[in-house]
Amino acid sequence: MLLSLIFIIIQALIVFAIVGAAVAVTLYSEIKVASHVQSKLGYMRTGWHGSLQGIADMIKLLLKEEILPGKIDKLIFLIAPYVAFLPVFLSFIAIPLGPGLIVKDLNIGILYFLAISSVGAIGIIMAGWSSYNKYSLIGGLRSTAQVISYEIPHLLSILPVIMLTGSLSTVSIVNAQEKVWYIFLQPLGFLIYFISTLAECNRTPFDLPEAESELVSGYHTEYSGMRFGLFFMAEYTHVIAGCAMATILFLGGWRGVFLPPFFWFLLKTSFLVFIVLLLRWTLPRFRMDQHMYLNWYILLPLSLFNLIITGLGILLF
Amino acid sequence: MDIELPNNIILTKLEPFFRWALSHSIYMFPFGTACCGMELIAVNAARYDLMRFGVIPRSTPRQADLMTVAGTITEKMAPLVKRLYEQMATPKYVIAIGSCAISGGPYHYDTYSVVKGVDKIIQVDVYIPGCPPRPEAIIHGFMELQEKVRKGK
Amino acid sequence: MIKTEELYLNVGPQHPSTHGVLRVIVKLDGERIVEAKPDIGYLHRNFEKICESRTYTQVIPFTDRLDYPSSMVNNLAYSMTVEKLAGITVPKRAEYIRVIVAELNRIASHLLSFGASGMDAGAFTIFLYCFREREFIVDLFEMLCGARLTYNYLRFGGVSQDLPEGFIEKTKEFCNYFKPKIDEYEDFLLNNYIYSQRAKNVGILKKENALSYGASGPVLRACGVKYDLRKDEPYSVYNEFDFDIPVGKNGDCWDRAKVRLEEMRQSVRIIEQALETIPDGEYLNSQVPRLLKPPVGDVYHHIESPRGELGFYIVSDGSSRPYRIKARSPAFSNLSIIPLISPGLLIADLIIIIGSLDPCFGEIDR
Amino acid sequence: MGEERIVEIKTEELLKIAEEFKNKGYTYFSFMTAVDEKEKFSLCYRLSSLENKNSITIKVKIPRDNPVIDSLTSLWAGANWQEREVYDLFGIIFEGHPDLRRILLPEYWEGHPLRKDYQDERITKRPDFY
Repeated sequence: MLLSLIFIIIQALIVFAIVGAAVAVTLYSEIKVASHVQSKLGYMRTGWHGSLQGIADMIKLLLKEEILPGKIDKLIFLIAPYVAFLPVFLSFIAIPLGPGLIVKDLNIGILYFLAISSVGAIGIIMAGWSSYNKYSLIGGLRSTAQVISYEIPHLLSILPVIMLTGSLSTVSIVNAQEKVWYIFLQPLGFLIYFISTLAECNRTPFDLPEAESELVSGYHTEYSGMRFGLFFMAEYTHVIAGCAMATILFLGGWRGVFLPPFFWFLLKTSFLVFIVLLLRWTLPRFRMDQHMYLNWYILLPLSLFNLIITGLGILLF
Repeated sequence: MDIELPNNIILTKLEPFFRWALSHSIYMFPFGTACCGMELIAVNAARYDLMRFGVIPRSTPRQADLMTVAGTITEKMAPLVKRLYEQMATPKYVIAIGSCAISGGPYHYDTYSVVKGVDKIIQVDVYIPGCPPRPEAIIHGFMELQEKVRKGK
Repeated sequence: MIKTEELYLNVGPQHPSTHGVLRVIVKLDGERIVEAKPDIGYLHRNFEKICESRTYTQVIPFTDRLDYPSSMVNNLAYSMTVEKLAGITVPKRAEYIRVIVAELNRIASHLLSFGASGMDAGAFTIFLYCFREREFIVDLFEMLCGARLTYNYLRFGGVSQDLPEGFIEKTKEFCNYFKPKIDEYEDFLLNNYIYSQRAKNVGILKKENALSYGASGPVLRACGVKYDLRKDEPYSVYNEFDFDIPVGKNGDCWDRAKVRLEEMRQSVRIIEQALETIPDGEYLNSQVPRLLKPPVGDVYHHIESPRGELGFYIVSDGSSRPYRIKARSPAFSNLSIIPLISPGLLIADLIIIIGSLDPCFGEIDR
Repeated sequence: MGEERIVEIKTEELLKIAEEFKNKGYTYFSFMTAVDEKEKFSLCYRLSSLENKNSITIKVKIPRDNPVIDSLTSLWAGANWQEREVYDLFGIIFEGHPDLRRILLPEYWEGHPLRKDYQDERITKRPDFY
């Protein structure tokens, strides 16, 4: 009993270390990608090409004062960043990084991932509500609308994959892609999944809850110090989790030749993350009504259509 | 010297780390009101690239370490400057960019609505003179601030 | 039925995309704007009062700081007004130099505004691209007078210094470099699907309203009114150049951005022609006295600044100091249409509208 | 170059004459301002006709001790902010203006700074060089 508890704790720490490192690298590459897109250099002075920047940022955020503004809903305000960060972090339990490199091969892995990663949005809504700031409130409400609507095509785009595999376990989905990656069978499904993941992570062109030019900083306007840092980390963790899941569902997970499986997984996920970062610095932002239109009028019918076609295909062949 | 020393040791050991971290990761709250605000944008843009020093613009004062007052502050604006400064989390720094923010500059004489220097309202750490100062001067000002952060006040 | 209440949102005076210190008090129903009230004056530096205690020459540096993205045009408007008042003639070469610098500055100002309209929609990169090109123009001005932003270059009866060596070649180089960039920006922002969805049919201004509000510049031309002082009341030597006046159709935010983009093309055309035909000769009328004492009277002169009709109304009492100077600020009139065009739109549209009106607060608040 | 005319009229006639001009095609309200002429305020309105490319300047003089004049907001919407500015800086009251508040200075300000006799302890006089 005690031994297994220690084992679980060690596992959690390893996952935390991997996720933390991944977030730090993503943060650093975000600035570097942005800077090079904008013909700048980005971080240069902290360590070699600014490689220690993440550490400097973290130390600073940890030791800075945390302000509790007046009139806030104190309890909700204090726990909101954790509610935003923890579920996204926990979703890594069901993600296999290689053969056998998984915390727990749940037989409802996909369902678990979908359920727990969308809990993070509740943290955003809590932050928006409790901040006693109108910008935060609007940001929180936008987030609510976004999560409710984009969850549907998100789920519907995964269903065909589950139908093809016949299992909800992430490991068996990867194993089922031995011959052909699902992106070739489900190109439309991949596209819908990718777009709705962007929306779920609040990334451009769907970064409406924090829309910097409209809502100052949206839901985290009133947060300072490490609590703001947690929101920041939550966003990037969500991006990584979303991209890792896309790799498993559509890009054949760790499968590949020559290189060890873990590297293939890393390579595919990094490529997807890179595209997400690149999109951020090239595209403008949607307006709220257009954002909703895109979901209900385009993505939802398309994903239903995709589902029906897949069902027919399975029936016929 | 006495028993309470260990507590102090931890503090003094952490402080250099914090100072190093802060000097390399200054989140800036760009408060540009007038002409100098343009040069502040130019410093952040491609050619001068202030981001090399780890300076990132944040749009809310809560998350900022540094407020750059670039431009003239009028009587109507003064209460807001003070309020924005108070909203920032400690440790906080202020850079006054341009002669308007330092002393009123060209609007010092014969004027009824211009505050003659932002240091009449809030505490300023680094002054960057010029009307407007060149981007090189602004970068120098930021490096002076980094030096100041590292040494402590 | 749920009882709902309108929400008052205070946008500014410190907000990432109010282009300075604009404050708009917005009454919201959900995210929809019921009423928008701009509140200005956060940069009121009493230019007009200061001028009353300065000599005519000492006012020139203050005009720099009125509309700081386009200082040269401000200098030009003020100098031309005083020249009209005192009856000073300007040598031909100086007129050409003035046109070149004014058009260069128009490009610089439009670049800023065009980039900022992209940034308001969330496309941050276009803004930095525009700034990269703006740096080239700033370099040219630095060659000319040593300053990057506030030039103080024009004098009554000419300009303070002749063109430096190599300026003409460098400007030609810039024109050749810049022309393909304009097409790139058009593809990057105006033809972008998301941006055109955001900006088309947003903030439509009707022609009658534009006239009645005294709107001018790209805001007026985007409504389809072909009114440009460079063509309609040609000042300086503009009648010697061949250029078009772009007009929009709908008067929405997309049209305003488009008009600004086209104007940059036309400005490049004017600069190229002026560089070809610039005559030799004096650059400053040496007859102008140090301490200018214009005759008693009043005069109004207006020119086309990047933001619209920029005019100076000067009353002289015969002494060396102006009795009263009034700057007719185009952005002031342009900004006053916000309460008219924003109700019924979303809060995100308001940001786009403010950006498309291109306010500059040095000039609005004076 | 367009034709420019200056018309000097009496205070009472302003609204009537302005309306006449508007009907004649002077639909563009360029600007309005005031000048403090010690005993009187002189107001100056500039209207333009974009079709005929000419403009007109209307000048009105109003007494200093009773600075009241009709507002033109009913004819040109652009007069709204311009009149507020003149009210703010000169203290001229526009009758019939829908929203006559200070526009540039804060609400609590006392006095009207562009009047020649405006006194303020904040003003530092510049040392004279000329």
